[in-house]
Amino acid sequence: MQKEHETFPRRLLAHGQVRPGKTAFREKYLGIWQSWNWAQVNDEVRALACGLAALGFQRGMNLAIIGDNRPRLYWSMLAAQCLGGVPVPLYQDAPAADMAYVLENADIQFAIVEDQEQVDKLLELQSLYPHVRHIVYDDERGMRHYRQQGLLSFASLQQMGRAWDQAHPGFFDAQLAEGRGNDNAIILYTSGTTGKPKGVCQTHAALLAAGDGGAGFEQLTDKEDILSYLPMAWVGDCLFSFAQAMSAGFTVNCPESGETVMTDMREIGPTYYFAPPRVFENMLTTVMIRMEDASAIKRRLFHYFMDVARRCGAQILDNKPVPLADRLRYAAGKLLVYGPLKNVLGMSRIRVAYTAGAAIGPDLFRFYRSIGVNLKQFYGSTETCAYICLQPDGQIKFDSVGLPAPGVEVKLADNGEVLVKSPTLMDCYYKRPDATSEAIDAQGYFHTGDAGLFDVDGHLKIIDRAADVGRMNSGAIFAPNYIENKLKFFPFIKEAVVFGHQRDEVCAFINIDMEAVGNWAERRSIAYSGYTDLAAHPAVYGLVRDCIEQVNADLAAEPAMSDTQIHRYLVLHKELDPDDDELTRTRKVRRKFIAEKYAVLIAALYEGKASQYIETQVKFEDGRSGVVAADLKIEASKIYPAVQAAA
Amino acid sequence: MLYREAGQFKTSYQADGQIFPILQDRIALLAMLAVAVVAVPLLASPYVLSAILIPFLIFSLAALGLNILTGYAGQLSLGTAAFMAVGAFASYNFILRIPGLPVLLAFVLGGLSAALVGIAFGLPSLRIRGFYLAAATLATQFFVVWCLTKIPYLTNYSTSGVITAQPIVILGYAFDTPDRKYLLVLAVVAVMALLAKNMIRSNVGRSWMAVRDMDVAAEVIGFRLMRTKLLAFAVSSFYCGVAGALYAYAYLGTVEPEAYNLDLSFRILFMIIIGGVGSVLGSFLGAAFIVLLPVLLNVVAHSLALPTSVASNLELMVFGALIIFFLIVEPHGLARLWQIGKEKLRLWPFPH
Amino acid sequence: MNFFFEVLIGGLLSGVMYALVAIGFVLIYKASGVFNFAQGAMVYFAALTCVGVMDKLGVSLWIALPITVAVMIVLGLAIERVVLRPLVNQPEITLFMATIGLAFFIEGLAQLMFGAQVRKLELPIEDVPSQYLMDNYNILVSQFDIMAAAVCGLLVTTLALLFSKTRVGRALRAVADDHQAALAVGIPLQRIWAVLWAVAGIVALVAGLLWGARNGVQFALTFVALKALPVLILGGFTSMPGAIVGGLVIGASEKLAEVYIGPLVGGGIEGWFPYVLALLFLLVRPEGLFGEKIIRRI
Amino acid sequence: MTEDAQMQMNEPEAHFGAVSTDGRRPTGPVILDLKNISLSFGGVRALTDISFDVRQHEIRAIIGPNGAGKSSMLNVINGVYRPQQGQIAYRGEVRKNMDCHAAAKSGIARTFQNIALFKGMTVLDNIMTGRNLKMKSNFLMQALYWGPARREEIAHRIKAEEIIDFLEIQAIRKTPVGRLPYGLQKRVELGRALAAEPEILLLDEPMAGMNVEEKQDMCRFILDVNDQFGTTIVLIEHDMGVVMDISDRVVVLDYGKKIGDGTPDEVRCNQDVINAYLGVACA
Repeated sequence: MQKEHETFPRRLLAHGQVRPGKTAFREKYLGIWQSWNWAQVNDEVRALACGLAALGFQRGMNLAIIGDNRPRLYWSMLAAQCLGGVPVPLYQDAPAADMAYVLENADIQFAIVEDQEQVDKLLELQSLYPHVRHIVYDDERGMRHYRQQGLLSFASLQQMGRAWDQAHPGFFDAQLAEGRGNDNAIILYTSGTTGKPKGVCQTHAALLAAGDGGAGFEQLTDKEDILSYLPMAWVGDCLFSFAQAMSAGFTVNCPESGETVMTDMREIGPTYYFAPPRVFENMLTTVMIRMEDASAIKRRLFHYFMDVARRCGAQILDNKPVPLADRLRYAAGKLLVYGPLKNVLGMSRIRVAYTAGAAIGPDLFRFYRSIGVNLKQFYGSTETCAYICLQPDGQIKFDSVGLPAPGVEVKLADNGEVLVKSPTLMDCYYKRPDATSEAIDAQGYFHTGDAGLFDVDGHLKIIDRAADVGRMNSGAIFAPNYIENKLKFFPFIKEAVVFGHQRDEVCAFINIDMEAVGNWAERRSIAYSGYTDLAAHPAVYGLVRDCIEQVNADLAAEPAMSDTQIHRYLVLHKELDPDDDELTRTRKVRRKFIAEKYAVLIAALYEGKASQYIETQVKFEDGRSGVVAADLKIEASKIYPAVQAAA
Repeated sequence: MLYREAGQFKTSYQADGQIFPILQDRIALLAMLAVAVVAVPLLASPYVLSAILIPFLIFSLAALGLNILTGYAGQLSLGTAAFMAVGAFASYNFILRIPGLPVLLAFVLGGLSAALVGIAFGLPSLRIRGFYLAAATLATQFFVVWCLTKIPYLTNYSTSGVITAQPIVILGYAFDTPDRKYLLVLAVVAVMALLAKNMIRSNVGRSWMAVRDMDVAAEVIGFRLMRTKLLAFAVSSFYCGVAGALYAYAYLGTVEPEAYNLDLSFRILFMIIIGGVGSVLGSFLGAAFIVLLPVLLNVVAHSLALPTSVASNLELMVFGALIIFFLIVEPHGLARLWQIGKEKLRLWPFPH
Repeated sequence: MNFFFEVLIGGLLSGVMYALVAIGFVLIYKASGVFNFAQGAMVYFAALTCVGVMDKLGVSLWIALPITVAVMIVLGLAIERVVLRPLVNQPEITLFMATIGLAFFIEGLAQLMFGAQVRKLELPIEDVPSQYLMDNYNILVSQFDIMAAAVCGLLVTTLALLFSKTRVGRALRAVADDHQAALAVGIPLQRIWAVLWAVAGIVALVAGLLWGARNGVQFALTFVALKALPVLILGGFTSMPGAIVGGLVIGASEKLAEVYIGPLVGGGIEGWFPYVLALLFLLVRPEGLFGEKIIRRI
Repeated sequence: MTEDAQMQMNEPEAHFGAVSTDGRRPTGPVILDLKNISLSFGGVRALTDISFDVRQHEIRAIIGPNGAGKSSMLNVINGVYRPQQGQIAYRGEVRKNMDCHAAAKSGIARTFQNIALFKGMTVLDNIMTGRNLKMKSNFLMQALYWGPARREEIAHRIKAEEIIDFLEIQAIRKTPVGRLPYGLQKRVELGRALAAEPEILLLDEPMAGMNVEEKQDMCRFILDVNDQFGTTIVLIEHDMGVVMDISDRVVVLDYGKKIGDGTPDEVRCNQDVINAYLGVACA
């Protein structure tokens, strides 16, 4: 088939012909893994597309998709594409108000949503944005009394579609044949740390290039199993659970509910896995906490073999030479510790695991690799279909994101910004030519906004957001994310915000990790009544001080960074929260917003005060709001002399 | 530790509801069965077969029967041996009086007879519970043995009251050597254990456990107490009856009613306490334990050159002490220990 | 007719002995909710110890007796400490099964110490018909049985006084009524139990001596406990008067049945007749003669 | 919703009508009618001459101080106790000699004040027991676990799974109920009662001992059950806020006598009820 005619619907058709009986989707529902093979998926999508057509969905329209990862929602994406429409997945946990902008911006008239909760949100917005004409819901629970026109269950939509298909033979195939590679395949809204979200339009050709590129790079086959649990609106899920799955024809598994992801992961035992560093970190934290309760013998066994793994695990994974004695020890460890551990985590069958989206701590990264999980990093952005750099097998470094992916050209701008030219590059920002031309220059290079550098092996190393990189008054480069990430690599620290641009010193806000520190406190029988109380505890301050001083020591060892050691810090009285707009939905720090909101604290830090009183409005989960107040202690930490680079 | 469960997902309720949902367990069971069917008859000596393995299997079956009643349906019984006796003597009489009756069918009829007796003596369970019921089952014990001694017809007018079990011939094939008898018993026990497990994972089993755990609630949600309890008595007695028949035919050969005395009832009760109340596996573990313990104690007594009277008294004491020990330390018996061990292996290296 | 009365009186008197064993059960059940299946084993243990001490040390009954009392007290205390205390708050059935284990242990222990052979126990009173009754009423009744009844009566009176007049006794009754409440007002439950087991041991000794003197001290004494079961069913597990009345009823009916029905069915029915009687009774009145009616709440 | 939005809602461009906030089914005819019920235990009067009715699809609350006879009332309705006097008409027919099995069969299910789950069984098995009346295959077929018996088991498993899904307890389906926290046990018990697909559901203090969040969840489930399946609900509850929020009509008992009956508002302002139970006059 000609390349320019390649679309996702055509891929679907091809899978239906090449591997009709092979399982395409699984969903744990009613206690078992309900399965659909490619032939069935073809049938379901066809009915769905025809149903949408019957409702009046036409080429060029956008279809909002809101909900947890469900096979039916993935099919909805395909169904929209079959008709030449564009699916627009939204973050399902966003409140109605946050959805409003996207619905408006993408001219949404049709939406397919998971359940009553999402329907309610859309209906709430109905009066403001009346152009949403049809809402299709998958789960019929609680929907009995909704008498509104335009509400339709998924099942009846498909039924309608089957009738329409019969009445209009050839319609579906004709629509499918009209599809072109340079049609838009999807619009993904970037959360963006500043300003309104922008809709990134990816064409079939680009998204398929990313899918095929990744699948080819890892030689993915239709035998892979992947667990889809990340928000469908995120490019990561789009790439792994949609583009690559459609490219290689492997099985997408949807968990039963948010609470059961870990057990479902253990049941499925995916062979191919993708998670942001946060997930890997949580997993490791749970491992460590659970091991604390183990008997002394088991703990010693665990630590002994973890030492062995640290020494030689990664090398064995990379097929590098390792002494026979270590190999034997590792084999024993595999039987006694690594194997069972991977089994309990559901990672036994993993062939390749990827992480991206944020920096991953070296210890964390090494841990997984050393127990034999082939964890790798890649680098990408929504605008490039998350496809810029990949770490090839055997060339893994924890502080780089790998080599430019096949077909991708990467270069650095003068200010260190990473520029990319690639077939996977977006078409445009939806209805934002201004932003598009700002992001893609005349030569066709996309400005990623990240500052990076190449190391001697040609691997790209990302240090910070280009926009966030500032300068100290001394003239030294100040890369806040770089420092914050170093802090966040400690299990006790959940979030950190550092300040230093146009200042003489670097100061920091710290958020402790409630689970890890809470556990730590319990073991020391430190009583506390909640986050605020625990955060203010002197022992916790001591814990944080140790972490900060280690980071300072680290920074001192890097010539370019030694000026940015943390001088003073405080532990915040509340957890930074997306509901309070302090973090983005993807849990990135909204630096400016925080700086304004907590201006008094920053002032106190730089004025050298010993403590500062603050009151903050917070929003609770149930929508009510309240006030958290505390007298925050400010401490200074040790500063290390800069170490001269040895070579 | 040895479990690798990741990737063993279930795509049908049939797969999800199977007796051994974990692949490694299924493999282990098949391996064990293979050893039991192929290797054991080839390698084990006639002594091991007839003095250890055959009684082990038969006691397992009886313990399973008692476990259905006591462990699953929660009705304490001290009359297990009586139901075994009914099974044995009924089978004897059926074979004796109906020429050409297949032996296996006779065992089934023996079991059914025991089931009838079980229903009769289970009737009081509708009105009474706990110790009172235990006392009622004691009455069964005394009454049945008394009947068998006092009614000469049942022992075919044998002057000594002892009967000699007829040879087991199935489809012209004589089960006359220890290894053949062993295989026959193994087959019967395996099939019946499977049936028991099936009942337990179905509505019958749930009805038993419901009555055991909270009889008022069981009644309110629609279980009929009478039917449920009597069915438990019937099924349990059937199992004991078949075990009793095997005890006579495949193990003892010649039997007197006194072989099925209160002591035997207690021994089987001990098996389920030590093995695990409310566990099919426990019935087997308990039987193995109680069969092997005297053998072990004998070896010890022998090596210490203790007189037999001392050894037998020590055995009593050890039995008694073990019962108390298990009730205190692990009321759910060896089966729970096994389960905990398995759970540990599944979660290894985590403690929980 | 005289024969009938002889049988009846003989039955009633052996019923007294059943009652004696049953009292041991009731004592323990009432206070701790434990159905002590080992009571029979304790009877055997007590009798065998007494005879054994006489044999091995060559002392008279009057010296062996206090020694045996001491042994029974120690045994009672040990049982409370080793078996009951760890099983506190367990279901009744579990405790019951534990006492079955206990029975095995005690039997083994007794035989290990003193051997299993049948021994004669000579009490200062002979098992011969009472001359007085023979002469005056022309009824054959053993004077031994009469003495047994007297001892039994004495024991019951003593126990009754003990429970009504002493502090321990009052505490005991409080415990029997409500464990939690007794604990709440500061009654040391464990000490009470220990005392009870010791008392039950002494009751067992009395029963053991009487039964042993009549039938010889042998393993069969343990079956006396099985005889006491129907007595308890009839009389209720918690009632001392019930145990006595139940014992008399069972004793009398058992003997009468053996004499009048037994020959018709080949004899030996005393093994199960009391049970059937008790069960029939149970079907009519599940809580026994004197037991408290249990109202089950949901 | 803002005032602004409310105004716009009436504009013709809106394709959807107003969101119905009270989407409850309308209550139907009287389904259960109790007349002059008196019950005593060996001379102690538990209920004296109580009459009230329950309408189809309604949520009927029974309130009153401790020992008022509320649980006895439920026990009378589902046949655990037989009243000495009075008659009960269920679906228009006067019941005679109804025992609890017959009550279960006629579509009355209940939960208990002190959780009466089967502690040794898993959540799934507990819910499966709720379906026992609908199972037809005999125990021999079940022993063989073959053919119809297995198909039946699987068919009921699906029903049980639907309830698990409905009550959002997927994560604990294979956990023995004895290990669950109190609030979840209450939820499982509701599940077991629901599994019988009852016409009338009797709930004996479904929210006792729960925290605010658990109570909210339980309220939502009760309303959903009432709404989704049209189940008539009779519940005993001490939390007045909950009772007033979710019930259609309320019966008030005190010392075994009925002292009030009516809508929550009526009951709240009934002087007898205030004196005996509420203690606070209505606003």
